[in-house]
Parts: sequence; C-alpha cells; structure tokens
Amino acid sequence: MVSITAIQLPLLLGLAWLVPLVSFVAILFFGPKMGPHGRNAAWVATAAIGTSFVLSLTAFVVWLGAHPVVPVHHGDHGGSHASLFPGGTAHAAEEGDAAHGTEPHQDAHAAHGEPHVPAAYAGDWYTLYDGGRLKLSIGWYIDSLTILMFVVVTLIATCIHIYASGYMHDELHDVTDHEVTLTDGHHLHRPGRFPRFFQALSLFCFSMLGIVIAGNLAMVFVFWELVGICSWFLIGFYYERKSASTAANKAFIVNRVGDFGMLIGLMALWGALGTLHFADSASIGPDGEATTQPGLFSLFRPAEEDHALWVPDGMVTAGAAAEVATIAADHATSPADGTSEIAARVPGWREAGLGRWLLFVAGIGIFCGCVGKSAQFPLSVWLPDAMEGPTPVSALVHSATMVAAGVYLVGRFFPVLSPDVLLVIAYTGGITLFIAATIALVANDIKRVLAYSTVSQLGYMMLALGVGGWVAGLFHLVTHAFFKSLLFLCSGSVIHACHTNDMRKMGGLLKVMPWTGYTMLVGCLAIIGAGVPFVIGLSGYYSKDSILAQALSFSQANPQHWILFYAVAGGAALTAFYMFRLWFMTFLGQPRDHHIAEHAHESPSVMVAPLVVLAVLAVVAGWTLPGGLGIANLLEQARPAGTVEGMSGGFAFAQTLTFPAEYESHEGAIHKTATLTAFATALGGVLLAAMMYVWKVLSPQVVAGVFRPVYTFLANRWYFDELYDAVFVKPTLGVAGLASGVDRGLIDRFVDGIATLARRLAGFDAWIDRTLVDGLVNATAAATWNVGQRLRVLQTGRLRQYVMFIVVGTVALFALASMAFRAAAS
Amino acid sequence: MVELLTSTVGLPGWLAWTVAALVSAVLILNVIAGGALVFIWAERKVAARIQDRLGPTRTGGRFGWLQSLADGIKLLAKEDLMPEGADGMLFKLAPYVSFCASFCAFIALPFAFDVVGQRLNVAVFFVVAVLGLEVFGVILAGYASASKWSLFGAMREAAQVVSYEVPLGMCVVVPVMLAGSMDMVTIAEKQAGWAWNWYVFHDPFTFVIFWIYVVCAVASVNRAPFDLAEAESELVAGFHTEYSGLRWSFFFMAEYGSMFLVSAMAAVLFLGGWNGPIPVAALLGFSEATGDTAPSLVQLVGPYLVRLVGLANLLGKATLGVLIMMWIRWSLPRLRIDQVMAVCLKYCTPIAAVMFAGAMLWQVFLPGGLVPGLRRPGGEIREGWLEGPGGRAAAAEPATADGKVVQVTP
Amino acid sequence: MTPLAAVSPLFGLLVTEPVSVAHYLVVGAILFTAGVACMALKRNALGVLMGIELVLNGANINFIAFASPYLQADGARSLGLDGEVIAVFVIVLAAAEAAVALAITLNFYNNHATVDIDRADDLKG
Amino acid sequence: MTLVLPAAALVNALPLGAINWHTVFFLLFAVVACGSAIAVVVADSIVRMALYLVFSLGAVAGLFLLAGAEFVGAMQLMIYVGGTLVLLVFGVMLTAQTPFVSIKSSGGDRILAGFVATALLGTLLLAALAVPAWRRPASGVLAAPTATPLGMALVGVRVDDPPVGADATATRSGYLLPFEIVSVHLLAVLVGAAYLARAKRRKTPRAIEEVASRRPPAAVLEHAEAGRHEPNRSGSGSVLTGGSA
Repeated sequence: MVSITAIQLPLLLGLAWLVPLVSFVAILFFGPKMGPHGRNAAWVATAAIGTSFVLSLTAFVVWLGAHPVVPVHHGDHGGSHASLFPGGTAHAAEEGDAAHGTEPHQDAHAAHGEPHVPAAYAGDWYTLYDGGRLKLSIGWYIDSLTILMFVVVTLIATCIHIYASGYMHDELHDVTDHEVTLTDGHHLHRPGRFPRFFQALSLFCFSMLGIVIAGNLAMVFVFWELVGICSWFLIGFYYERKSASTAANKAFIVNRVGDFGMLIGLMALWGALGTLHFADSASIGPDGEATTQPGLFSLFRPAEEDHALWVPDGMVTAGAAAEVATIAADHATSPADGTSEIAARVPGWREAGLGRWLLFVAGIGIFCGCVGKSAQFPLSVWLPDAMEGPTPVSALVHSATMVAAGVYLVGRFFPVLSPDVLLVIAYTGGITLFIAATIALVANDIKRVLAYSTVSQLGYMMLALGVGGWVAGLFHLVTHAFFKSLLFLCSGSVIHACHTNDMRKMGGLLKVMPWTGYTMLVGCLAIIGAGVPFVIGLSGYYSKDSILAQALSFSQANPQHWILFYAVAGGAALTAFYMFRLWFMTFLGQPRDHHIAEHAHESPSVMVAPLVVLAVLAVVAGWTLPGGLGIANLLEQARPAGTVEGMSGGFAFAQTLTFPAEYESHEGAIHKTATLTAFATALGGVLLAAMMYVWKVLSPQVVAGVFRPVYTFLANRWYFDELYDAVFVKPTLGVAGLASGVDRGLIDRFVDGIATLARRLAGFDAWIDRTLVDGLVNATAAATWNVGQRLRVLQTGRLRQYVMFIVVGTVALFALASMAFRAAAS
Repeated sequence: MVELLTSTVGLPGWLAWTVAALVSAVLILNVIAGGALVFIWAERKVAARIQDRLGPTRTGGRFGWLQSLADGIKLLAKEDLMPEGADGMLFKLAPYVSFCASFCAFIALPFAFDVVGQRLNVAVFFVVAVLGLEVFGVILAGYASASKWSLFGAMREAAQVVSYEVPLGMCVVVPVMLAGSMDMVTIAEKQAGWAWNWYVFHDPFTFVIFWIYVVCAVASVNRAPFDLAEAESELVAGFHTEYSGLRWSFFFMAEYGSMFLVSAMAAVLFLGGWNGPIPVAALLGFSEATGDTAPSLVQLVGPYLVRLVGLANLLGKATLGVLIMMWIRWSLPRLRIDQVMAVCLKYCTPIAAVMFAGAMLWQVFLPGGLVPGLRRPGGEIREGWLEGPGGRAAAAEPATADGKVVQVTP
Repeated sequence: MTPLAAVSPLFGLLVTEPVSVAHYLVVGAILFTAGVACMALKRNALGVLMGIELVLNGANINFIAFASPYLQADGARSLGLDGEVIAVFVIVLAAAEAAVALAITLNFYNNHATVDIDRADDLKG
Repeated sequence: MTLVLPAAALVNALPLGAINWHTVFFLLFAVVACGSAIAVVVADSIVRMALYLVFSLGAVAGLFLLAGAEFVGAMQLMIYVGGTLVLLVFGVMLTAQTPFVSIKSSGGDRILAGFVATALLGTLLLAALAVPAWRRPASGVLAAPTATPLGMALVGVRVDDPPVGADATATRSGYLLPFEIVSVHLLAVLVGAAYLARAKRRKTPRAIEEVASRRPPAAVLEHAEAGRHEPNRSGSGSVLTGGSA
C-alpha cells in the first residue's frame, strides 16, 4: 500500500524543484522584455523561489504529520550491535512505502530491539533509459534530510533573491565597469545584465534542489555539473574583468578535476553493481510480475546483515575476476552451474577481502567529487577566487548551498563509505579546516576572509562526517548555511556601502550602518559557536559542540588519531579570532579611510530585511523546541540504517578503526569536555582579536613582524596557486605547444597536399562537365523547346473549350472501355 | 399525438402523420406570428420607455396592446409597390425566402421536454445552418430592388452574417461539447437540476463564451448595434427600402422570429432550456416520463404539468432575451461596418476560440467542476454516447420509414 | 371515383416503391451534367464557379447514396462512414475552393474590368 | 358523418395507405434539385443562377437528410448554402455591373454544349443503371444516427458498426490524418484568398479607368449630374463602406 504522504511529498517537492526552472526559462526568453531593463525579472525569480519555499515548507509540515519527531533520549543503548539488530526489516524506501516510515526513530525503538530504518520515500518520475544493466531515471529520494535541505536552500535563496534585487540595481541601467579598461583607455561601458543574473540564480536553485532530491547517483551527477555551470555563469558574471573570467574558469576546471574522480566512483559502482539508485526500486518486469531491484543502500548494508556494511556480491565477483574466469572456463559447457558455483563461493571470497578495494575506490571517487565541490584540500583553491562574483552569489552559491552540495552528498552517500574512506575524509577535512583557517587569519579582503572561513567550516563538516558524526556534520551544514549566508550578505552590504573589499580601509562603520553591524555581530557569534555553556547558545554553539564532541569521542576511541580533535579545537580558536578580527576591523575603531567613511551609508531596507531574517535564523536554528522538534532530531530520522551504533573495521592503511556511535558523544563526560573546550577556544580567539584590534595592547604589525616567514607563507595562501601552476599548468601548456607544433608542421602540410591534388582533379572534372554533360543537357532542352513550339497551338486559353475537351475525352474513354470489356466478355 | 389520432380517432396512419405534421407546423407558425405581434408591441413600449415616452396607449384599450394588430391590418391594406427595373421574381420571392428560413429553424427547436417539431440529433447544427439561409432573402431583396441603398444594405448584411457565423458556430460548439450531443433536447436535459447545472455557470470559459454568443447572436440577426443593413442614417432603410405592405411585414416577422429563435437557443444551450433555476418538479416528485400505467394522479398529470412548466420556463427565458435585445437596440449607437467586422474578426473569433480551448481543457482536468459533487459531472456523457439520445441505442427512435418523428404538445 | 382508380396505378408506380441507390445516382448524374454544361456554357467566371459547385454536389450525392445503409437493398453492403466522410471533405474543400476562386475572380475583375473568362487568355500559346 | 364519407372514398380509391412517404419526399427534393440545376444552366442572369443554385443545393441537402446522412445534410446547408453560396452571391454583386450580369454565349456554343452534355448524361445514366444491385429497392433498414460516429471517426476513433458483410473484428482506421490535412489546407486557402483579394494600393484600379472610359450606366449619370457621386462607386470593390453618406 502506498500512503498518501508517499504521493504528496514527491509532488510537493517535485513542484518546488521545477518552479525555479520555469522562472529560468521565462527569464531566458522574456527576461529583457520584463519591465524597464528587465526589472521585473527579479520579481519573477523571487516569486518562483518563494513559491518553492512555500511548497517545501508544506512538504515539511506533511512530513512532520506523517513522521512525528521523537526527542532523543540517550543512554538506553545496551548490548552489542548484533543483539540490537536481530533480523532486518526491509528498507523503508522500497516502493516508497510509509508503513516503515511510521516508526522513524531508532531511539524510541532500539530498546525494544527493533532496528533503526530511516523513513524515506523513493521512486522515479521518468525513466530516461532502461536497458541491460543501465537504468537512468529522474527520480526522488526523500527523507527528512532532503526536506530539511529543501527548506534551508529555498529559504536562504529567497532571502538572497530579495537581497540581490536591491544589490544588483546597478545592472538596471548601463554600467561603466571601472575595473575593465579597454585598449583605447576608456572604461568598459556595457548595458546592464539584471535579468541574466536572476536567470542564472533560478537555474542554480533548480540544479541545487535537483541534487538534493535526486534519487540516484546519475541524476546527482547531472545536477552536480549543472551547479558547476551555474557557478561558472555567476562567478563570471562580470566576465569582462580578466580576474572574474579566470576565476570562473578556475572554479570550473578545479571542479572538473574532482568530478573526474566522481566519475571513476560512479563507474566502480555501476560496473560492479549495475545500479546507481540509492533506494531499492520496484519495477514491473516485461513478464508483468513486480521485481524489486536492490538499490545501493540495501546492497551495501543489506537488511539480512543487520544493515552492517559489507562488500556486495557484485564487487566481490568483480574483485575476484581471476577466479570467476577459471570457473567460467571449467563450466564452458553449462554456464548455469557456473553461476551457481560462483554464488556459492562468493562468501569465501568476501572473507578473503576480495573486492574491498572496489568499495574503497567507489567511496574515494565519490568523495573526490565532494572535495571539488566543497573546496576541500587540495582542491580548495577555487573558492576564494570565486569571490569575484557578485556578493549575493558568494552568499548563495559559495557559502550556503553549492559548496554544501559536497557535504550533502557525503552525508547522503554515507552508508556506502567504508571506515578507511571515512578516515580519508576526516583527515581531508582536518587539513582543510586548518589551512583555510590559518589563511583567513591574515587575509585582508573581507570577502576572502569569509571565503576561507567557509572552506574551513566545510572542513569541519567533512571532518565531522569522517569521524562518524553524521548528524553533527549535517547539523553544522544547516546552521552554517544560515549564518554564513548572513555574514556574506552583511559583507555585501558593507562593500555596497564602501565600494571596496579591503578591510584596512574600513572601520568605525557601526555608527553609520548599525543594522548591518549588529546582524553581522550575530553572524560572527553564531559561527564561533557562542553561547552560555550547557544553557543556551546560538545555532553554531550546538552544531559545533556536537562536532567537537564527536571528534573527541573518536580520538578517544582511536588514540592514534588524536590530531583530529586538536585540529577541531584549534580551528575553533582560529575561527573565533579571524571572525572577530574581521568584525572589529570593519565596524569598531576609527575610520581608517575618511573618504570612504563619510560616503558609507546603511543599505536600503530591501537589503537589510533579509539580514534580519537570517540573523534571527542564525540564532534560533540550532534550538530544539519542547516536544523535540529540532534540526538534530529531524536529522536523526534520516540517519542511514546501521550507522546508529557506529562502525568498526578497516582496510588498506587503517587496519582497525572504531567509529563510536554518535549518541555516545552526548554522554556527560565527553560532552562536557567538548563544550568547555569549544567555549574556551572561542573565548580565547575573541580575546586575542580584541587585544589586537580593539584595545590595541598588541599590534598586528608587530605580531606579523615577529612571525614574518609564517605571515608571508599564510599571506600567499600556502603557495597553493603557485604550486599548482608549477606542477600542472606549466607542463600542460608545454605539451600543448608541442602538440600544436606537430599539428602545423606535419598534419597541415599533409592536408594541404591533398587539397591541391583535389583541385587539379576538379579542374579536369569541370572540363568534362562543360563539354559532355552540358552538351547533353542543352540538346535535351532544345528538343523540348521544339516540341513545345509545336504543342502551343493547342493552348487556346479558352477555359470552356478545355472543359469540352475533358468531357468529350471522358465519354470517349468510357465508350472505348465498355467496348473493350464487351469484346473481352464475348 | 400520432398514437392519439390512430387509436382514438381511428384515422389511418398516413393521415395521422399528415395531421400531426400540420398541427405542429401550425403551432410553430403561431409562435412566430403571435410572437411577432407581441414583440412589435413590446418593442414600441420598450423604446418609448427608454426614450421617456409613453408609446402606444390607446389602441385596444389599455397599453395599446392591440397596436401591432392594427399595424398588421394597415400593412395588409397597403399597396404592394414594386420599383420599375426591379427583378420581379426575385423581388417577390425574397421576403418568403427569409421568412421560410427563420420558420424552418423553429422545426428543431425544443419548447419543453420532447415538445419539439422534429427531434433531430444534429438540431443545433441544423438551426444554425438554417438561420444562415435567412441572409439570402435579404441579399435577394437588396439586389432585386434595383436600388443602391438596398444593394449596399444587402452587401453589408451578407458580409456581416457570413463573418459572424464563425464565432457564433464556435460559441454553439461549446455546449455541444459539454453535452456530447448536438441534440437540443439532450443538451437541455443535461442541464436539469439546480441553476448551477446550467452551462453558462459550468466554468469560467462557458460564462465568457455565453456573452460572446449574445454579441454574435445580436449581430447575426442584425439588430442594433449591428443593424448596418438598415442603417437609416446612410441607407434609407437598407435592404427593405423598396418594400411595403405584406412583403415588408414578412421581413419583420422573419426578424422577430429569428430574434426569438436565437434567444431560445441561448436559453437551451446555456441557460438550462426549460429547466427552471430550481428543480421544483423534481423536488415535488413529478417526472417527465409518461408512465404507461397510471396508478396515481401525479403520474397521470405529472408529465403534462412538467411540460407546461417547462414551456413557460423556455418562453420566459427567450422573451427575456428578446427584451434585452430591444434594450440594447434602444441604448447603443450603431457601429460602423468596419467596426462591426473588427468586432467579429479581431475580438469575438479569437476570444471564442480561446474560450473553446479553455472549456475543453476544463472538461479534461476538472470534469467534476470546482465544488466536487455539486454538479453531476459532464464527463460520462461522452462515454455515454452509446446510450444517450442521439446515440446508437436511439437508432430505433426515428420510428417511421423516413425517420420523421413528430412530437407535439398534448 | 373511376378517374381516381385510373390514376392509382401510375400513382402506385411513382410513390409506393421505396427508392433505390439508382434513384440517387440519376439525380447525381443530372446535377453533374448540369454542372458540366454550366462550366462549358457560362462565360461569366462566377457562372463557371457555380457549375463546379454543381458538379461537386453531383458527386457528393453518389457518395451519400452508396454510403447510406438505409438505401441499400437487403444484404447489400454500404460504403458506411467512408462515403459520408468523403462527402464532408468535399463540402469543406469546396468551400475553400470557392473562396479562392472568388478571390481570383475579383482580382481578375480588378485587373481586366470584366468577369468574362473568354477574355482571360493572356497565357494562351 | 358527412365529412367522413368523401375522406373514406378517397382512402378506398387511392392506395394512400401504401404511399411510401420517403419516396414522395425524395421525388419532391429530386425534382427541385434537378429542376433548379437545369434552371441554373438555362438562366441568363447571374443572380438568378445563384438563386437557382441555392434551391438546388438546398434540395440536395434535403436528399442527404432523407438518405439518413443528417450530419452531412446539415453541413451542406451550413457550409454550402449558408457560406459558399453567400460568398458567390457576394462575388456576383461585387462584380455585378449591367454589362456582366448576363453574358450571353453564342448559339453555336449552346448547341455544342447541348450535344456534349447529352452524351455525358447518357454515359452517366448508363453507368448508374448498369448495376442491377443498385436498382433493387431499398431495404429501409434504419441506420444509427451518424453524427457522433462521424465526429469520432474524424478524430480517429471508429465507433460505427462495420458495414454489412464486413468482418466486425477488423480494425478500421479513423480519419484523423485527412482531417488534419484538410484543416491545414483550409488555413492555407484562407490566407491565400485574403492575400489575393486584398485591397490594391493602386490609386484608381484599371476597372475604374475602364468604367470611366465607357459610358457609365444611366443611374450613374444621374448621380454624376446631381454632382455628389463619383462614378467609381458604381461597381468597384468598395461597396461595403456604403454610399457617399
């Protein structure tokens, strides 16, 4: 039976997903005609995204109606994994049945020995291609994570649309771009591109929502690329600026590098398993009976195995190619029992660990994509440059949503990730967060500071996921989306006021733009996780604490990885420092550049309103309402099956790993330590920033002087760009030059030779044509002409005569025919 | 009726048919002639009231209700003039052509449940087609009277009527589509029940298209503001400039006849035909079906009672329509011919087309209407073409050899 | 009494027999011929047009006659719907044809100040 | 009583009961159709020809109705009589100038046409009466009303019963494609006609020059003398816009 929810949700979310596409198409075709300079395009796009927000909210309510949130109460988890999970029930996603979904929460039931199965609905809207082992379809996989992401993305996007309709008003009339100087020395003067901006925004929202709702990896990949393209459009919005276009290309190419890895992962999965669907898909076979094709989740964590991760048969056989070949050779006569024997021997092979490397490759490959998209080390270089785009773009694309896509995918794909992959993820996250944080310390471009903080926050999330903090990571993803977009919009508002990105020129702006200042303060507090320990805090407080706690409990479980916890803790301190450095430098103290200071002004209300909304959200997003309604509990509903109790195991370079269950990190001891650490580090960071930039007891210049080499190293962003330039770009250019030389020297010569030969032949051909063929044709024409001359006398031009002719002819024919028939008859 | 004659009076079948046919013909004729009398009087009164006059007051006692009779007598007494150089035959023929046209159209018009001259299953089509013939009389008249005024009038009329047939046809098609039948009786039947079953309230599109129909109807019977054919300001009296006496009155009867006809058609197609806004009869338990055995008085009298009420309903609606036309005529100025054409080709036709498409889509997507259960869905009719009147099952219904069934009021 | 009796056989002959397809065919033939004659005789372009209409109707009558199951003798199979559909198409296309022909005629009239088709021989060989 | 007697006598004398009304109506319509068709040929005045044509085609519509093809009949009335012929008459009037109302054709033509027409008629009648099956009287089997099946068939669904003798199981094709073709064709025709008949930009059409060069008709002369009516009103295409009011 299919519950009504299973029908409503795909409908609602599908609509919410498609509305931006509609607005994109509309603006694409009629954009310039929408009001003066396409002013109304903003309204179209905003209305569209607003609609999808409302729809998502409706879906959210529907979900809550079907799956009430149960508050998490910890500590009632006893016994071992096995004892907790006797015999599995089917995955709830099978034919989108909500029957299982109605007991969504494991903690309410784990005590009674029932396994946790996330409530989810999956299905296909439309199957593009279904043949052999390849099935490409446009489908949905909806669980509370999906819905949460929908609400968050659409909400933030709505705010940012509204904001942008104010921010981009320059584009409403012709623009003189002072950053582009033409060869004749003038500045570039171009018509405004207001509609195009919103068109790209709409397309972006569509793609992002597509990733979120996607029901299979192929679809994810498609929209993944779409998101990349949109980001390319938006970063390169001022494409006349060299910096912008290079930044756009850079972002795109770096992403492609990640996507290449992702492709490999896809190949590994599809080649070994023949499916890319997350959930099991029930399909009606040609013979009419319904067959359930297991999806990735149930392949990797089959219910029979209590949702424990194992290497699926497909991968095992693929890994054991040699043995399979021998068996096949033995049974060349009758392949049937060959397959049976293979099936029989699969468990043995699995014990032997065959095909594990495929699992590893798949996980790493998918993660590569995420590395690119989420700007993780080593592909983190593109995100700061991406700040060339208009600020709303940075806010939406490069803080709240697009970069979140990587984290989201890791979260979505979590059940398939084996411990070693998780470890890789954790370390990548750790490294990223540290590097980015350090760079952010010394950056002076306000947007770049934020960009690097984004990178490091993403590092946080990755690390959290990597150490098994599934909820922690995604929780932080959500909260971070709120306060980071808030911060970006604030910075945008500041830039809007000062017309510069350089913090060294700002200062003392709090008086002139109080709204922006205080909302930004809220943002900073949120991002450093400020709060009264154990009592209440801003959204960041909760998410960051849970990350810290998880990291702590992980490094307690595996002491050899202690570094991770310190990375997190140190990162927290750094975050606090650079964020408040930013805020102090921007808003407090004396104006450093009076020219700017006196021109600064508070932004129009259309820009301030979103700030306030987002500020409120940044405060409350982390709270859990009485009755348990809170993001964390919502996410618990979507926690992948079998990950409740954490995992253990290892392979390759991490022989034994223990991923402690997440609820353990809520245990008193760990949690207390984590909270205190977070609080202390944050406080320390803030105090340090205050000392340097408010009380001036410690001069930044001095500090920079003392740590000169470190400073320069950081200021040059660890020389990443230079490194890549030397390692990748230069050699590539060299090879290309060589290739082009070969092309000109050899191939072109050859082609030219052929061409000349052809011309010779053609000349001869032409001669034949003129003499022989034309002669023939002309002769025919002349003949026709003469005949015509003879026939023209018949044409009297008298219509009535023609009628006569016809009639007489008909009668005559009839007479002849009848005579002939009579003759034939007699 | 036929059965009545054959069984009780004992006439042979053929005679029964003839008599029945004659009776129905006479009845319809009376509808037209009597209607014309009433309407001419009404027109005078309405005009007078609108122009703040009294109108006829004296003839026949109060309200001058015999005025038009007096006119008729005067017309009979008038000399029939024919201009020299007129084409005699055509000149004489013209009035009868147009009168016959508007008369024939009444054949297929149902006055109440199966109270109809000849139940055709393409009735709508037939009526529209035959109405289209009326223009011939006008054209012939215009040509035959050998007068420029008449010729211009006729030309305008020809152009106008031919062009207005297009949107009119589109408007008419919509109820046909909703009812899934061109049989007027069926169409009216489908709208039985409360007022919201009427097709005019079926959906927004039909509501709009009803008004389009009104415009086109007024135009196609060329009443003001579309009465270019007899624009007395430019062409003395248009196509009937040269006419006088009885022939002229025939033109008038034709005009009033077709006015009544298009109004009645509007009533049948959009306003529920003979079904009142409140299904009193149904609520009281009367039924239209004539039961063969008559256990109770209700069943005995019911059918005829229902028919009478229906007749009253339909005549009332049609008359209202005619009165509205008069109201329009005496309130609006006359359009220019190019404006008339623009109204038809630039506005009515496109709007009608869009509304037609809209109604179609509405049928597809919201067959039950906005308020579910309020209206009986029109959907089943299209599937039910097999059973419904005009469907295959009704094949046996045209009982006689030439498929003519004559049903007349009891 | 007697004259009536004398009349009656002829009477019966005429009107008591049900019609057959051939009846219709005869009518069609007459219309067709009339149309052709019209085309052949009339010098007025519109006359020719009317001739065409007649011809088309003659043809239509045959289609309908063969299509109507009612006219067929017992057991004989009729053309069924096909005939009627063809008839419908003929009518529709005739309308179109009339429109174009009329337009052409008017054009001709505008350019030659006449509708006499015998004067429309600009293209004669 | 006294009234009934003659009626009864009439009944006894004539086999009126045996009258086949269908045949009677058929004869009626047939006579009208053929008669006015011939009248079209014979008549001289173009306008009268149009009138007769109307009668003829109207009668043909009657024949269709009799044959049980009520949809086609109604269509004949609507499109032909109501549309096409009005159009024709329209054209007649647009071009109706005294010299053109009746253009006589030479006697020789008439005789020749007479011969040819007779031959053609003979041939056709021969063909019509050749097949005995066609001459057998009608069975009078009532067929289903064809409007709905026709409509369905035009949109591609066949719901009419297969003709007698054909196997009922065979799937028969609808007429959607022809229908579409015809509609597109109609559209093209409309555009083309509008294009052909569009108002010429020429100052004075050649028609008018011609008319002006000829001696205008009497009526026009009077108008001209009255001095408020220029001759080119007498026949050019702009009749619609009314007199010089």
